[in-house]
Amino acid sequence: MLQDTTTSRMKPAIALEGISKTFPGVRALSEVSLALYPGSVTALVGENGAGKSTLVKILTGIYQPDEGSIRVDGAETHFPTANAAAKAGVTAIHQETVLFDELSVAENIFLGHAPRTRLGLIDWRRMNADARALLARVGADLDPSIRLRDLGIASKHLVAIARALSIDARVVIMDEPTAALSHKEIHELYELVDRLKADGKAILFISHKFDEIFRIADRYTVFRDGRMVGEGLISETTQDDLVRLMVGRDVGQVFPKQDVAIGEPVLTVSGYRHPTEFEDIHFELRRGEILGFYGLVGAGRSEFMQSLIGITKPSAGAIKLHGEIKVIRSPAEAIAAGIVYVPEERGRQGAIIGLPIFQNVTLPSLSRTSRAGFLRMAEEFALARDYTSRLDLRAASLDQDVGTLSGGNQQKVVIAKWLATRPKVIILDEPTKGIDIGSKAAVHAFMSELAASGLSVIMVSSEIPEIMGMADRVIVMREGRIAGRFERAELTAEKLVRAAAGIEEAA
Amino acid sequence: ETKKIALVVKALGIGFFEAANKGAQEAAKELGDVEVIYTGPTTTTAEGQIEVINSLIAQKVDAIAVSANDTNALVPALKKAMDRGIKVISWDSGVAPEGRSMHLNPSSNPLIGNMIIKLAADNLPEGGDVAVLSATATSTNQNTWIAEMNKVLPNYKGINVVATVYGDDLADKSYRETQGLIQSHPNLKAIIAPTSVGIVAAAQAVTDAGKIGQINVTGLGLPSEMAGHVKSGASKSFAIWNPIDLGYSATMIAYDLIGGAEAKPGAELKMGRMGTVKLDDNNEGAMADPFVYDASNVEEFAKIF
Amino acid sequence: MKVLLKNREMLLVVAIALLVALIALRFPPFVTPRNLANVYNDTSILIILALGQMAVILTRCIDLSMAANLALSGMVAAMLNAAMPGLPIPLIILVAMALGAVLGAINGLLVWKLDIPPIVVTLGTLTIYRGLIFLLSGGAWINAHQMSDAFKALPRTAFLGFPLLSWLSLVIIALMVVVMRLTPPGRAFFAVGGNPHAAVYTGIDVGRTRFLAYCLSGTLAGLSGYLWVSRYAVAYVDIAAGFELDIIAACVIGGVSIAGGIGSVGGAVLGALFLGVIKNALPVVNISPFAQMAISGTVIIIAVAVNARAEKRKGRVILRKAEAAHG
Amino acid sequence: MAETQMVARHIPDRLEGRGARLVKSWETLLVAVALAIFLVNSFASPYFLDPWNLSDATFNFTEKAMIAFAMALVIISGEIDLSVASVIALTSTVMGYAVQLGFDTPALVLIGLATGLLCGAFNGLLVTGLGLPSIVVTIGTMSLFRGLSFVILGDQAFTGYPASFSWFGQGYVWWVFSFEFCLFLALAILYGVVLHKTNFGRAVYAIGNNQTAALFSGVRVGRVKFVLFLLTGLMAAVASICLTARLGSTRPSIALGWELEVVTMVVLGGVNILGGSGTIPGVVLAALIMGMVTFGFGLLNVPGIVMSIFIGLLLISVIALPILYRRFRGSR
Ligand SMILES: Nc1ncnc2c1ncn2[C@@H]1O[C@H](COP(=O)(O)OP(=O)(O)OP(=O)(O)O)[C@@H](O)[C@H]1O
Ligand SMILES: Nc1ncnc2c1ncn2[C@@H]1O[C@H](COP(=O)(O)OP(=O)(O)OP(=O)(O)O)[C@@H](O)[C@H]1O
Ligand SMILES: [Mg+2]
Ligand SMILES: [Mg+2]
Repeated sequence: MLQDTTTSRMKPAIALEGISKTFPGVRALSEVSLALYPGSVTALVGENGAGKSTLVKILTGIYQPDEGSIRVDGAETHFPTANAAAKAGVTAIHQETVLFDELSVAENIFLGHAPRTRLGLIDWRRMNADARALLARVGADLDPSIRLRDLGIASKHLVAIARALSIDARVVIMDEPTAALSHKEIHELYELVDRLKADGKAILFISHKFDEIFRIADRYTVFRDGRMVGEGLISETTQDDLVRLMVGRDVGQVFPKQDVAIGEPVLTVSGYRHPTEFEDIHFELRRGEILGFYGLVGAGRSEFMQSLIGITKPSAGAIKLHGEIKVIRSPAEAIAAGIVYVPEERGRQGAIIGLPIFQNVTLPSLSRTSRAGFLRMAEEFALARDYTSRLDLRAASLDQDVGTLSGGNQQKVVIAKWLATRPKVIILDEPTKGIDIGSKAAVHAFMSELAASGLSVIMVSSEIPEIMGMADRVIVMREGRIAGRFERAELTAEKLVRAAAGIEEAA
Repeated sequence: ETKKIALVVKALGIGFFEAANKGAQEAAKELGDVEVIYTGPTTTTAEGQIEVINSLIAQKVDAIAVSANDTNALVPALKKAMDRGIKVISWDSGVAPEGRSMHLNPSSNPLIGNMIIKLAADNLPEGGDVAVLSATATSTNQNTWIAEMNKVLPNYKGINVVATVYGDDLADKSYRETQGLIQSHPNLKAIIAPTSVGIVAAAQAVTDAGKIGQINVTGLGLPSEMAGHVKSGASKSFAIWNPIDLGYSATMIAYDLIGGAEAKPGAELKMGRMGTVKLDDNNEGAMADPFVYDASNVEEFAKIF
Repeated sequence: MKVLLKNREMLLVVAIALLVALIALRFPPFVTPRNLANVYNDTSILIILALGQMAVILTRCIDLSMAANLALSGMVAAMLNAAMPGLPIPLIILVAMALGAVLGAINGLLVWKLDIPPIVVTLGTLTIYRGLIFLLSGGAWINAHQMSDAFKALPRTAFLGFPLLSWLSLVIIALMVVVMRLTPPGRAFFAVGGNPHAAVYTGIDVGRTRFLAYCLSGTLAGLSGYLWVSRYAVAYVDIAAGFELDIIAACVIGGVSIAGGIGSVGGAVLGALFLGVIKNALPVVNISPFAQMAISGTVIIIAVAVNARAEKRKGRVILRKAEAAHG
Repeated sequence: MAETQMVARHIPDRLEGRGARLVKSWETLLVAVALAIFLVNSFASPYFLDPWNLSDATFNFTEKAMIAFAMALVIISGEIDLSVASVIALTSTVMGYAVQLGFDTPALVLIGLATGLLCGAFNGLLVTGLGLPSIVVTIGTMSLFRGLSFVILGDQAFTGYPASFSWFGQGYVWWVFSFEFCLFLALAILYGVVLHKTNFGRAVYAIGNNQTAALFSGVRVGRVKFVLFLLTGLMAAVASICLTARLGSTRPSIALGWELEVVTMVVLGGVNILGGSGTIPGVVLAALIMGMVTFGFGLLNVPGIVMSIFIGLLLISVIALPILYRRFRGSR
């Protein structure tokens, strides 16, 4: 039988009508409507803070809408809890991995709906068996009885996917599911989506990566500032059209790399090693250069970068800054020396939720805005205003808690915070992870300007287009070691992938 | 106008002091123009008593009669009270001389020290090991009595005091300390607890350990609390002075001082139906002898206090 | 051996065994089965309370009001018995447990419905519950002679050679094992404490789970209230004052993480036993009573340090070579 | 070039003026509560509005409040120090011991402060050096410090402090203003400035809100926390000097149970027990409220435990009120 790809004649599995949701100071969604059809993948795109994740949380009973209705198979329902949504057949892989480190893999999958014995007690044996089957379905070969904390980040994500599948759902939502996965796993995920589609599930797929949207989606919906601004069939649109809908204007070059004269060596790293994380790392970073660090997730790039600023202590190795040996034992010393690190885990290492935006920005630069250890608020506001406006931050006021910003805007605050220290060397760890295309371009343009103004930039990234577009030179890491070095001229995507995955060059 | 006399106790809720309050109220009724303020902290701490004393000073009471949780710590507060014209006496558990005009001992300390060891010895004609279960390590009166007891110890041949432990006037701690005593001293013949909380807990622990008949619990206790243990045989006898009389006498003395009597060595102060008390060189006086309770009379007094 | 030492429960068993051996060197009668049974019996109440506290700590909360709850429930039980000596004891126990549950539920409701931090709630109710005892009793004590014989006898009655108190604590340990391992609320305790944010996404009601944990700890505190009062045959405002810290110490020594989500029934029981052995042993080995406090403090600090070492996660192993060496 | 896309949108510094923020603040609520209690007390007892009586009443809270200032900083940084009351006991014991050895007032004060600092350093090392949770560490040192004091003192008491020493607890600076009360005011200002106006204070807030991110941002987290524990030790020592001077004697049971009262004061003052927020003015107000409540009840001869019921209720209701209010407003 032929697969029906035109969904117009079908009844939606779930339909949202006129949904609004307001947070203190932010109208996250206003009168949004969306329908998901069985056997069809709908891509939801939009800038950071457009309200995508908020919609997911409403669909799964975590948030309650202020207005509007949810219809499942035409009948109006509402989801007071996550359980209610699950019962109605809605399941989701959320943007953040929401799992339990101390519990076993099987329990992580089945918590809340574990198989029971006749006495009503939890049936551990069946739970483990069922978990094994589910894990096999998502292509993860894991022992269901081990504790989750012993897994790598990608495996954890696969567990989250298995959990979503453990609920017998008709509607499957995926909020940036590929952000933490490596090449191979991403492809397995695409296949899984295809299979779910074939099973007649209605799928909502959220992503900032256009290649994958065009690879798997049938339909698209675009959000801008909490409103639905367009929808249609993927086959009838182009990437440029989508981008224009998202940002409401044309976006220039995504990777606006300027040609910069590369100067003298600024940072020289030699013989860096750590007992379990990395070894034998040496390179040179020059003035005005953007040095890309590529690798699969978990290759040890972040650990190594953190050792440069004194977070993890290397067992051997030396840093020379402008030819002088520097010993860096803490981030404070790194900042003083002019080396700053924009961390990858924004929520945990970057933003200080609970403090206002301006205090976040000035924290590492307090010595400059203060006098004799006493704060000067006016200077702080000036500094914060300066750097946040350069990054096109969207916020109600500088006195607002960073926690109330969307992920992408939080990332801008974090980057502003580090730039405000006026560093010599800036290390950006996945600077555009989870950032929308408009902000991404802004970050890239800014990075390029930084290099042009004489800064040295290290950019850790797992996205090949970003690496290829921005880096002057690339170092590839694999399992804690350097697996390849490439000049801009000789870069190809294939070389990068081979080096990162450890596949020998075809003879 | 009515005179306000504050009866400050170590802590509210202790049977002994509640009984003393009865006596104080009785004195107030008898005197007619006296209001007794019965107060104290809720735990046996000096800081708590100081707060109470401060608020009494603020209320401008006429006299404060205090049973102190700490000999020295109350002195500054009480001095301030005296400076503001308030008569201060201590009773039961004393305050250092600078902090009061006189101290009323329930009985003379040497008599009590002798009494508690005698109660133990009378039931041990052949001698044997005895142990002491005290209240907190800081209680003034406990320490004085134990010291007095040790002075006369040589008079009691064959009696060895093998240990002194502290139950902090907490029933459970006293209970556990007694258990420890029973275990570590297999030949223990008697436990002396000169505290009303300790003696009950010790008797209970001896009962639970099945040692009735082997270990005799004695010391100072309230008849109402000890009646059951005398009946069961855990305690053959114990002693106490009458707390009602003590509260009564303290109130009477305070009234006498308000009325203009002076507390100085050799002076005799009026205690209503209890007669008079003669002060010694330290401005201390003793009310009466302790009274011994055993199976023959405990039931009768249990109804009273 | 190394594997054994890695397991926290085994480590505690070894530590307790060493401790007992050390005591036996100075005072051999301590290790007679009779005496060890006594030590267990003496620790029973602490064990019961520690299990309740464990449930609460697992959910990333804390119950500072347990000892006050115990004292209030115990006082009510004693007053009931004194006023109506004919009342059957099981009924009194039920009343004590019900009252304990209500007091626990008040904590739970404040945490659940008003989102007040648990330490603040229980700090407040700790003083309120103690104060209520004072208001209820007028500060008066209920003494042994006011309690009926049956009331005092229950925990002491021997069954198969051991007092009922010991048996009761064993039954509660067994029940707690089943609850924590095999029932959804038991698992929810772990989930809520391990990652409250994720628990919401899992459809677990975080507030309700915490409420349940408080009800559990309250019920156990109520039960302990009766047990305490009947065992020591006295009830007054200050019974078990400060005991809340012993209860928490038992949990901590037993490896229950104060940050929630980590802990086990076995650990809590062993932690309580460890404290119980020390408390019982110090008087008999003739260590000055004044040193007791300093010693228990030192023990707590050492236990936390050891537990933290065991908990400290080894960094992720990225290097292949290193992984082989570790595996 | 890319500059054109980065048209700066104007973001205002603040949405609300200073006045609006003040009206909504916790401190305003506390001022209202304090005024209410003041009025009730004035009507309930004729003795309340007497300068000397009020002056006497300040002793009910000054010592605890001194510790509360340092404790507020510790709690804002996300830690807690339950050992403070035991530090008081140990400090007092060591000073008493020094008296027996014949030291005079200035030396006693120095010895006292040094002991407090040592205790604080011990806590600080365990928390920052070994990375142990402070609530548990300080439950342990709470027993340890007071236990040491029991080991030294046993059933004895230290007395015989020099007369000049008693000034710290009984002296008056001017008219009804005791040394303790003036010290309390001075410390309130000092801590207020440190917490609200210095980089150190900002670091404390940053650590309390997100320790890891603060570390990545160049805050010396370990050092700041260590200093905070030193400060609580030091303030406990200062309180111990005052208290010892006031009592004129040292027993190991001195200041028993104060830790919970100090924490209550801090929390009532609006400091988030989970860390990250709170102010010194709030703590000062809470200290005044608690002092007035105990004094007012004391004048009516209400037993202390009944006062504590009231403090307990006050603690819960003052924290619940804003939550209920917000919920009530949110529902309409
Ligand atoms: N819990 C919350 N409290 C306050 N504001 C919130 C909350 N959650 C989301 N918001 C706000 O709602 C808006 C939508 O956020 P949402 O997370 O849905 O964006 P998004 O489209 O998923 O963005 P991203 O691509 O960065 O993940 C943002 O302005 C955000 O600041
Ligand atoms: N098992 C794990 N548990 C928790 N977090 C993990 C785990 N494995 C990896 N991570 C997180 O994922 C990130 C990636 O790990 P790592 O720094 O070793 O590799 P990387 O090469 O920097 O990868 P990435 O491409 O994500 O930057 C780290 O920030 C780390 O905290
Ligand atoms: Mg999102
Ligand atoms: Mg990384």
